[in-house]
Amino acid sequence: KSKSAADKKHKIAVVVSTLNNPWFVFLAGTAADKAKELGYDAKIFDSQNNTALESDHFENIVVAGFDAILFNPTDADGSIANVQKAKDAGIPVFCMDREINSLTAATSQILSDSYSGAVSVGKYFTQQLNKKGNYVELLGLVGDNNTWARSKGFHSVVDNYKNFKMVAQQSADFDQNKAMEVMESILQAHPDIDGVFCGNDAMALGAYQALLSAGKADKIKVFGFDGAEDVITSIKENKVAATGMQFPKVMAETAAEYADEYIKGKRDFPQKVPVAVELVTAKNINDYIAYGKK
Amino acid sequence: MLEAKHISKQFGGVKALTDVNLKLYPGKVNAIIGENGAGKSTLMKIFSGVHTEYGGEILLNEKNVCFAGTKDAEAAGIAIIHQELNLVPYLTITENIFLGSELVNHWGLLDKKQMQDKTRQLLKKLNLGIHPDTKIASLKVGQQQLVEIAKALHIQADVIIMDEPTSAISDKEADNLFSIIAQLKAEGKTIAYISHKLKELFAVADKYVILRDGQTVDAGDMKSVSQDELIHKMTGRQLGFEKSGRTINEAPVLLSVKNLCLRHWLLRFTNVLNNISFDLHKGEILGVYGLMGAGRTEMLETIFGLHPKNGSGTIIVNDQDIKIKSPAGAIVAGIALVPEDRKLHGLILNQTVKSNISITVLKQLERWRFLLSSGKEKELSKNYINQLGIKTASDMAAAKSLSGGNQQKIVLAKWMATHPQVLLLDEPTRGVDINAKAEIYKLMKSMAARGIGIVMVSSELPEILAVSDRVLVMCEGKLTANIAIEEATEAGILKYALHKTETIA
Amino acid sequence: MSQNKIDIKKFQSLIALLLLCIVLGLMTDKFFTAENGLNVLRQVAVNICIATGMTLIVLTAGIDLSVGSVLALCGAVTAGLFKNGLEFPSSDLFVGFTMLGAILAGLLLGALIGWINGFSITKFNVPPFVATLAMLTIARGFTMLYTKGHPISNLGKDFANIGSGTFIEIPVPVWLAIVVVIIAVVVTQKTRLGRYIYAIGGNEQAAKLSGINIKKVKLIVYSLAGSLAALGGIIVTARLDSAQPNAGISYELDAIAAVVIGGTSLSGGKGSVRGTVLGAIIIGVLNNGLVLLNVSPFWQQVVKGAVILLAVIIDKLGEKKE
Amino acid sequence: MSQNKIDIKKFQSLIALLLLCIVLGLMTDKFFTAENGLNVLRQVAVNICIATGMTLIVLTAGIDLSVGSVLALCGAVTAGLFKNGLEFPSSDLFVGFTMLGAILAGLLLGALIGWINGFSITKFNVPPFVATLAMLTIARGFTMLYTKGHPISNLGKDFANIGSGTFIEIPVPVWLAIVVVIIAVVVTQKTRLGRYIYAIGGNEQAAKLSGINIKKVKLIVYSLAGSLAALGGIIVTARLDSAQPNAGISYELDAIAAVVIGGTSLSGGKGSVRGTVLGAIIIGVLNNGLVLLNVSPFWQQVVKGAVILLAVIIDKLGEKKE
Ligand SMILES: Nc1ncnc2c1ncn2[C@@H]1O[C@H](COP(=O)(O)OP(=O)(O)OP(=O)(O)O)[C@@H](O)[C@H]1O
Ligand SMILES: Nc1ncnc2c1ncn2[C@@H]1O[C@H](COP(=O)(O)OP(=O)(O)OP(=O)(O)O)[C@@H](O)[C@H]1O
Ligand SMILES: [Mg+2]
Ligand SMILES: [Mg+2]
Repeated sequence: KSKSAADKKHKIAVVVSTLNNPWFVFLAGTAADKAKELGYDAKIFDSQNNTALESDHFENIVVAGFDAILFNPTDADGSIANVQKAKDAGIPVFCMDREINSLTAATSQILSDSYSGAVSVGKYFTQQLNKKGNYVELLGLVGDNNTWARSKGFHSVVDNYKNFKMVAQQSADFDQNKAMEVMESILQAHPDIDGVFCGNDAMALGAYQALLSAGKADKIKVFGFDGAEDVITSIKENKVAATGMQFPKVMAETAAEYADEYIKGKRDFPQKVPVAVELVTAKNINDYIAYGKK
Repeated sequence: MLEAKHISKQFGGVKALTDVNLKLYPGKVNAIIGENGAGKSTLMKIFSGVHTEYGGEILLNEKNVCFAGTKDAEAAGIAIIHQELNLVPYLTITENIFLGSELVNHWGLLDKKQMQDKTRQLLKKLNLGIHPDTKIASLKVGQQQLVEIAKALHIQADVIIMDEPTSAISDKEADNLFSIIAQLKAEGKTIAYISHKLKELFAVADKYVILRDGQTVDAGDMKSVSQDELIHKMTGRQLGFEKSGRTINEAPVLLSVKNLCLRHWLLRFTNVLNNISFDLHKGEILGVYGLMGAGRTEMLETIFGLHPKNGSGTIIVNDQDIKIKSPAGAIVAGIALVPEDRKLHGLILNQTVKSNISITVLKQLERWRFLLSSGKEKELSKNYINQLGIKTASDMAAAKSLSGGNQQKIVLAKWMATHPQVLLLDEPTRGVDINAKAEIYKLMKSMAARGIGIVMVSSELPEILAVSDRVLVMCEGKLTANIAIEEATEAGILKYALHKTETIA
Repeated sequence: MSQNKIDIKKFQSLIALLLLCIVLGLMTDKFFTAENGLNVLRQVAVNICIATGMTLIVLTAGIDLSVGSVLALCGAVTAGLFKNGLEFPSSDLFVGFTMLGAILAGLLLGALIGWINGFSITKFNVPPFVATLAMLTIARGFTMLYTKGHPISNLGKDFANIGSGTFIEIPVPVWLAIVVVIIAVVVTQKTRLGRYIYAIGGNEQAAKLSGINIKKVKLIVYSLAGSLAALGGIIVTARLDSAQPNAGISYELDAIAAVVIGGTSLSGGKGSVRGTVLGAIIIGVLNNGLVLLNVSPFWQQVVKGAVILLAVIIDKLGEKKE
Repeated sequence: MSQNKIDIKKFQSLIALLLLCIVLGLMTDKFFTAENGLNVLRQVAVNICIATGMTLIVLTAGIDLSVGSVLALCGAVTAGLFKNGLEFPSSDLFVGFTMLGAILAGLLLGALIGWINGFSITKFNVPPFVATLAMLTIARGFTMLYTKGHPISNLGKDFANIGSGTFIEIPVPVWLAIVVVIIAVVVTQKTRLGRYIYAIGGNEQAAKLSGINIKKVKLIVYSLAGSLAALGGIIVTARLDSAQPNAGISYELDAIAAVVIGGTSLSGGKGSVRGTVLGAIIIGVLNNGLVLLNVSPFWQQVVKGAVILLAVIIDKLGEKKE
């Protein structure tokens, strides 16, 4: 659109896959804060895990004349069309955390690699359980691609060991309460397990709560993913064994800075900026705070 | 000719019909007579394909027929006007009349114009001056009844069953219906006619069949039988009511209504009721007569606190000025209302007879001020079931499973239980058989004797004359006459109901 | 007189919408642009399709909670058939689908699911709420099974055009919605079926006594609603060029909200497709407006709820005088 | 005779549950253990609380879609008040809360929200579906605003005990549910209020003419349901030792499912709290059984939907003979 109103304050949109999870609230909040700090108007859009709603947001953003989009996609494939729409309207899109399967649509993608993060968790898991035992996997929303990236990363390691047996694989929709209830029931069927791998931290806390009330919290090790506040505390208190720390702060701020540079005229950005997922355990817990490094 | 052979029908454990045999003759009006719950409606529903499971057989023109549904019966030429209204409230008159037999044009789309025209003709025939596009919901019961009649006439059937078609319409419309019936008769159609109004039966019917407790007890020519004989055959005993001869104007005034007005619910500057004032004395039965739409129902409703926003005026009970803003307030003031439409306003059809009776007096059935005593409740309902002779399988039967007349008695019971000082009755004997009617009259009299004041709205002049101590006549929202019973005659009352006359105080 | 009342009623729903538009127009100059108008229409197109089917069902005093899942399943199956065809591993058979074939299959599947809903309701007397609630879960499960939890993407330009193409400047989904609405208005207002739908909702007993085949009408209505949900699924899939396994979650609430805001009574017999369209547009305008104004996402929910409530209250105030 | 019918009806719901239990018992020996029994009861306790309130509302022919959001908001506010107290930044005032105080405040808030629902419904004639749908959105928005999207955790042992403690071997939430159910059964079966609730649902007009204050009864019922949802929220929060802003999403569907499976008619006037408890247990047993059998998450939804449908069909078959 016309750039005549150049002296007007520029606007940056933050489109986030969901705000029903503190991790994403933090990601979106940090991105918006950083954009504001850099002198922009920033506004958060919640896609509610719904790619079609995300699509609506993009259309509205184009009409409303935003200058850049900091984007946390709902789906690697489904979101491509949306990003392309923005690109066609001349609005740069910077992906945060989650990837879209296109090398041309987004200006840059600052990504957290769920798969290799889960590989690290998987490796630590095998160590902690001495390469054998019964374990349970709690999946996130079964229609969500992060669920599968994490599950596959984890299994790429653990499935190599013949002495591991997955006695139950259930979904708890990334939800803490659901994880607790599912875990309670699993414990009825399989009282003799050694570890639980959870697709996110909320589920890890729910599973831990179930183990706690069953009096098995000290025998069964719980592994999460995300690096959420409550889990960092829990690792410190030896309640949760480990989590895969993603760095929402780093990703959000990098994305906001890129957008700032783009608006100021820079055009060449690395297509992909991987932000490693780091394994957080009781050993290195003191280096970390919620959602990032100290 | 329609013939029933050995028909029997059971609802759960209740035998509604056992081995019923009867013939309906073409070109005649065949009256089906019987007390409430005798099985009249059930039999008619079998004829018209509503009930498809029954014992015995039906012969239409000597041929055995078995209907799978109402459409089947209609196709065979049988139409029915149901006792209970069966109209779709949010559809218009036209739409209801043509429901299930819509006319379509060659595009397959509804031919609204033609349907409307036909409806207009039908309504004209019935002298119902309402636009065919009026929604059923905004019609009064009586008008709805006429629509039901129009719907049945429209089918052009050979057999037309009329189940209490005049229960909700006034004499004027009834006369209209009778002339239509005469016409149908002349066309050679078979008419089955059910009514509890004996006078009416003698006027229109040629043949009669009497049902008692689900069995045919007698049949014959109407001409060959007298009213008393008929009653005897129906009930198994003699009956008759004496005309009231008291005047109680010296008794203290119980209820005094002054300048009661009711604004129209839509048209803010029109009044449905205009400055209605009257007194009701202790122990007095005040009959209120008027034609359909005279505003009688509205008057009772306003007194009972159902129109707190649009109504105005003063209501004095026992010398105390009372602001009645809701039915609850009216009940506290000692007023009770038996509404006109028992299905819509009187009963909770799905609930038991017992809880329908006790609903108004639950507070008195409480123990320690919060727990209901089921013993007391049972006693209460048993008491009224016996007292009013309510025919029901048990006090735990659902209200909807009772026949119309018995349903009416439940409504009466629930209000008698509140021991009101003032009892407002809106068409209390609608659909009630003569036996029960007599019981209700007796009941009214005994209540009046105990000092209760009764206002009875009725569309039946004989009833008004038989029961009232004084007669009020309404016309178009105004009080047009206040006549002592000694001076009341049918002609005199009708004159005030029909013509605009000066309002009297 | 009763005629007048209806007019006032139409008026009221429109007033709510106009008020909303005026307020939004005053608050942001982006609102009243042709582009934004088309935007809103494109966004409500899917809800209009679903809500139109829902209106038919609600008019018969029923409800369909399964529309969101049916949307997802039919969208996925259409995409899957189109992209991968149908394989029968046991018999080495492979059936390919043209785009039209896949779309028809999707619509048919929707109709079939709707028919099953109608069947449980009419045959076994299951309350519509339960029958379709069960179907909500079942259809979602089948969506997951069919897609294995992964989206089916890259369906090609032609297919994507159904969602993002335009025809005479107007987006294809909007055209589809227009066609659906016109047909539905004709059916409800001008045909026997429509009359029967209203009659069943108004007084099922009376409808039955008038010889209407209640079961048949309900089966037709639920099947129609199912295929409209499927159409919604195809549009959503085409728009995203990807069938999402968790598409359509909680769409039933949006659809029912549109129906009720549009003045159709949940107890059946009263209402109109036209009202539903207005209702859907009110919701769409609201969503769009809240985004155009810089309302924070948390406040958005509060405001959205409050405005919907307000719209219905305005709608009801007119009625209350009765 | 009608007495008999009611007995058969009770029987039917139980048959569905027993059948389910027998099948599960045959399929896994883990099912019939005391521990698993308590487990199921603990898991259904929250739904029983919510569904009991829902039953009261549904009996009046209403519905409450906001329970899930109310659960989240009240849980969060209780946790927040208990943990952080109430601060008035403008006036430098700080109010601390004891555990009991915080819980009472949470319950009161629930009642207040329910009252607001009832107020829109009775005062402005808004259909319950819309009024509570709007509240669903509004309360969720306020939850997000209050928590800023983050959980409120670590509420201490005492508070956690409400969720995970036991009393005479039986979990505290189960006790709470038992108390709620007993009170609700007494209220519905033995008190005037209960009668009025049934009467309003059976025929609102007749109830009004019988002198029942419809508005008052509805306000009470919606407030009760609100505070029961709040109680559910407090239990969930205590069980997790953490108030989740996204707690309770789609709980309304579970609650309504329990009500309807339990035989309460959505058109009001017919049903019972006892039925609802059975319905909730059927759902709980099903969830538990599917996990015990380690049914794949994809198939779980299909099976769950199918079983619910089946349970209701079994329930209805008995009725049909009538
Ligand atoms: N659907 C039903 N379920 C159970 N019992 C019924 C049903 N319909 C009618 N009955 C019973 O059958 C008997 C006959 O009822 P019916 O309605 O035929 O009487 P009726 O002669 O028409 O009485 P009324 O003059 O009061 O209309 C009554 O005892 C009634 O309670
Ligand atoms: N809810 C309503 N909607 C439309 N018209 C109404 C409504 N209530 C009453 N009326 C009209 O108001 C007038 C007075 O009716 P009302 O019922 O008081 O008469 P009535 O003398 O009791 O007649 P009926 O013998 O039919 O009971 C009639 O013209 C009637 O059609
Ligand atoms: Mg009868
Ligand atoms: Mg009247």
